[in-house]
Amino acid sequence: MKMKKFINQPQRIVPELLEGLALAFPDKLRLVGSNIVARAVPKAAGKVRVVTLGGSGHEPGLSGFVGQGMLDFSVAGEIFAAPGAPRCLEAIRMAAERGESVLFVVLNHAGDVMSANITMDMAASQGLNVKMILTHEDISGGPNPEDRRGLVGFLPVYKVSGAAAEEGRSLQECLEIAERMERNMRTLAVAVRTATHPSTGHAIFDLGEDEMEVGMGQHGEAGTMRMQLKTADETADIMLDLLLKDLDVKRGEDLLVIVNGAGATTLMELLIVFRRVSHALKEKGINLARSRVGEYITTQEQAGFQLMIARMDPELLRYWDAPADAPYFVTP
Amino acid sequence: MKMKKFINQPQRIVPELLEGLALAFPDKLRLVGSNIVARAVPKAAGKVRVVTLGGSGHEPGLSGFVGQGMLDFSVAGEIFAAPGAPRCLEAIRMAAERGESVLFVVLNHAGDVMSANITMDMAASQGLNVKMILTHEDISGGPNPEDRRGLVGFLPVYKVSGAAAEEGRSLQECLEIAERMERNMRTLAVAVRTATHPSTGHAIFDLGEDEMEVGMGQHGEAGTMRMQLKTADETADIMLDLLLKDLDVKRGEDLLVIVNGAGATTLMELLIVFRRVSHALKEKGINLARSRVGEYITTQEQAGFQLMIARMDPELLRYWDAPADAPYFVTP
Amino acid sequence: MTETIGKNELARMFAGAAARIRSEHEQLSELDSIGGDGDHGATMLRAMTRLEEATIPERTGDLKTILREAGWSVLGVDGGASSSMLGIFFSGMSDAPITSASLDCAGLTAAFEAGLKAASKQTRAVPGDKTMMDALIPAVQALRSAADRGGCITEALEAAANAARAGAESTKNLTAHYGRAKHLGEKTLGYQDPGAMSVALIFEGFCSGLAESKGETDNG
Amino acid sequence: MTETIGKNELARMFAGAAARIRSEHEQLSELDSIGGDGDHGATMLRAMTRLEEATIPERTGDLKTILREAGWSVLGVDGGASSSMLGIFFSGMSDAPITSASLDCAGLTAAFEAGLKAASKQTRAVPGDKTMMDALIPAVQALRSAADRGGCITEALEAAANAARAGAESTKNLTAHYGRAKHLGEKTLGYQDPGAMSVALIFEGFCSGLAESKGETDNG
Ligand SMILES: Nc1ncnc2c1ncn2[C@@H]1O[C@H](COP(=O)(O)OP(=O)(O)O)[C@@H](O)[C@H]1O
Ligand SMILES: Nc1ncnc2c1ncn2[C@@H]1O[C@H](COP(=O)(O)OP(=O)(O)O)[C@@H](O)[C@H]1O
Ligand SMILES: [Mg+2]
Ligand SMILES: [Mg+2]
Ligand SMILES: [Mg+2]
Ligand SMILES: [Mg+2]
Repeated sequence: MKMKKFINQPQRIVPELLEGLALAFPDKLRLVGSNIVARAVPKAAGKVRVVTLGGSGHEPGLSGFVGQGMLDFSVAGEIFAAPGAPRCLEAIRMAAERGESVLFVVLNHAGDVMSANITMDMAASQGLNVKMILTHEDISGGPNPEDRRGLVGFLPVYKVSGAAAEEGRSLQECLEIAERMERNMRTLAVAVRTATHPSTGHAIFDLGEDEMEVGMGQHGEAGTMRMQLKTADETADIMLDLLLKDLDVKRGEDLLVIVNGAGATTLMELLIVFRRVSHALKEKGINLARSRVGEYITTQEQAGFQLMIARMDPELLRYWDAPADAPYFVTP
Repeated sequence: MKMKKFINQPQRIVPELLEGLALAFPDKLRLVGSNIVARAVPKAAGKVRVVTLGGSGHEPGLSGFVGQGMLDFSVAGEIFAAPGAPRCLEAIRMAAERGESVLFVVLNHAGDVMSANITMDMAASQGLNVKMILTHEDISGGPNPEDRRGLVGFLPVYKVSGAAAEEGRSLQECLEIAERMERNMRTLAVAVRTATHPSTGHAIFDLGEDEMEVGMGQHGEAGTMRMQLKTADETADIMLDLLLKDLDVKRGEDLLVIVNGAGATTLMELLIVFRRVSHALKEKGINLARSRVGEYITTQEQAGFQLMIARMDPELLRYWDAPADAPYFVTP
Repeated sequence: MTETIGKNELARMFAGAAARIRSEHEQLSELDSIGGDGDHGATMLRAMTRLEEATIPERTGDLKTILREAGWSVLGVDGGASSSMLGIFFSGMSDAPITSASLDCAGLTAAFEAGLKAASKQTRAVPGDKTMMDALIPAVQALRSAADRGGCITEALEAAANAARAGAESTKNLTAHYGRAKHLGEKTLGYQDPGAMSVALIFEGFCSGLAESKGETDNG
Repeated sequence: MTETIGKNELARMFAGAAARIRSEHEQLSELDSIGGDGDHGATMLRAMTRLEEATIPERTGDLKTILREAGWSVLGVDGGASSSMLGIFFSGMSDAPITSASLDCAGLTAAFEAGLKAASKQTRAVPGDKTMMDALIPAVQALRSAADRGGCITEALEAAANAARAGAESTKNLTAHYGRAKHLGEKTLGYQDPGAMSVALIFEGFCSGLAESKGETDNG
């Protein structure tokens, strides 16, 4: 299927979309350096900065979450490609301008991790106070955490660590809060239709006309369970059961649930899926404490969604509820 | 292309998606009566209620904008079909429960208008104090306002009239503010790929592999200008010039600009389009006062977008900036 | 030949209309997808079910009440323009002076005229605008002249059905001025307006439904 | 036969590597789309341009500086795993003791070993894990043994290229344990790892590039 996208030159996609973002939200963020997105109004000097890196083509992720109570800096890579270490270091240097310490949130993807590790080496050699947290909550990766990708779980991690930093907590405390959030979250993705790579125009994977694939990655990385297309309720049940089992959720525990659309799947469908998730949790005596349904990280016009659950404690809930004012995530 | 959607039975789509919406945002809205969405916490007694009606399948529009500072009630129809007058009257009766007066916002589509007119007759015969405003800002309809459809322009109308009502303005004042907003806005849509009707599974229109259609309606209603697919910048220029001309925008005037994604078009693309709109306005000496880029009213997985411009005055800006807390539109 | 329309006959008329729509609903949706959103067939199916429900034997109330409730029930179909127009049409029929338990040809004609009056209030569309009015108006006019000629109900409804069919056919050569299709200009030329076709099917169904009922009353 | 690598020779090596990648980049992306995201060819193209830029005659600075900057510049490619690995590899070469303006076979070998050491720090992948390490490690080892046998640079690089090619070929029979492809299990069986193939192409390019440079120095 021929790609039909509103772009100009493929190689200009990233700078142009970031410029559009900055022009659309001048009160929230601005472009600094080379494809680095920063808060329009930096938080008070001395407070911990939250910095992230990641490939583009996933909008609003990741730079759409730069703003009060969330990210301070986002380093945007090329389409689906991690930014190199030199630019990550550039961002961290700006974040630590007045000696602030920095929490570096990294989604577990080979390229991102490698850039992040090299960045951490350089930062250390330059005496910068940076701690890194790796998000890896995609249970389709199997038992070994290293094999689990970072999916939409970045959102609660940005949110709670951003809120803690805003509150003036120390780097160590922010890290611990982020790690507790990360340890207690799980995500599983499903795809039903492929997307086209905006630079190459090619489909990023193939799927039969009546198939769906559970465990699909965010860049067309193949999944683990290919099956006949199921109803919304059946799909929700399959995915939720795998997630609850993996996180070992007990009756009465508080969960945050996020249904994240991949791009072409309608909010109509996401809400129908969420409805089933909510019913199933009630049946199991698990408390649906908080929820979000929408598009937070997309894969172009791919059809499918990610289902994320996270076990919440009072402090995590407090930081989740704290005010935030990013272009694509606002809490009054 | 076979439809691949996460639904259960086609005839259950609307009740299920509305239930999902209410379950996902219990603090903001609830279901009342038959497929009617109401604010979880009604605004203070005596204040004007803002009520709307419209078909479903356009999520988050329209019920996703029920909440503080915006809609009080939304009457959801079947997929792409206006709700009948009896249910509209039911909602208005609830809105006017304690004798409140009601502003009834109607998007200009044959079915919606007919239901609304019948509803207004009934409401009048029952002595309810209701005033109706019709939004028709789609310039592809030609010079006659009656022929112009109501597209994403409903959003600023909900916003400013909702804020005015929240502030305690009278029905007449809320109506005047809504009408001023409506008179000063224009929208044009473009589509590049069709969507499938979630109930029938059929494509709702056809378009050549390298064509785009300007003036496309929200339900597959054919447009007015079919042309070769253009770049983001070319498309933005064509559409913006038509809009500026129709609204007769002068140098130095303040505009609100909304780029609304149809469904499958990525935020990446919408931001690239917005970038060009912003540059073009600067070149023309027109002031980009406010902007929004995202999905507010969709047509399933259709690819394309709506570009809306509105001339703003200080009062309209004040109400646009006022706090709002709906599931899919939050202003802190 | 039928002389009066009571509750049973009305039920047969509605059942006949429903049967015709059910056999043609896919074509109606196809026509609607040329200039509209392709849902007209589905909407009409739901509307017809409502009409039938309104006339099940269990329903109490006189003809007037039944017609008003049938119309209201069709308005509740959520089908957009067409169900609103038809709902208003049927509920409007109850505005006519209906005193007896059944209607003779003049009474039925008066009722249809009252329905048309109510429907006309909801639209500016006139014959030539390529809407259901292109079928509805001539149908009611034909009914009137047949009634004035002293024809029986069967004849009058046959005349109405023929006029509705002719009116629907005539929309082929028109471009739409109302409804979703109005934005299309020439593009709907050569295609019937789906709403007008529905009206024709409904009046044809009235006739066939009544014929059955007649058949049965003969046997009974 | 080449005895020393100075700035000109390094430029020719990089140009040769770039030429090989340019002729194969589509195949590299195809391989990457089997288990990855299909961008490896594009990433390698950008990386090779950076290598060439780092060695244009205008560039001042000694070999050590040129290698470090070349590596940094490749790190800046934003290409994900592969550009990071290669960038660290080239910048790591500058960790070797490079005193003179040119490197003999032993010096070049030491530099490549330093690069491998730096790259190894960034990954846990070992031969058999189906990554570029399956080509890079044997390549450097072959270079070392050729150097110890007292072979000339041309011979040593030929040996390295053959070892890299064999290592890349061997990944066909492996399943990926690192990178995007690791989630695939058996699905990549029968296909070369794109990163490993890139490494083989780069070493082949070193040889062909050097051959050209030798040709030209002969003529000059
Ligand atoms: N303004 C109008 N006046 C009269 N009839 C109308 C009007 N708008 C639409 N119609 C009729 O409704 C038909 C379409 O019905 P339907 O598709 O069920 O509703 P919608 O257009 O809301 O989807 C058209 O074919 C036309 O006959
Ligand atoms: N952890 C790793 N260690 C070593 N090499 C790796 C690792 N992850 C990926 N690679 C190499 O990178 C190649 C993919 O490169 P490329 O597609 O450019 O980057 P990305 O996978 O980020 O898109 C793989 O074929 C593999 O050889
Ligand atoms: Mg990549
Ligand atoms: Mg409709
Ligand atoms: Mg229709
Ligand atoms: Mg890749």
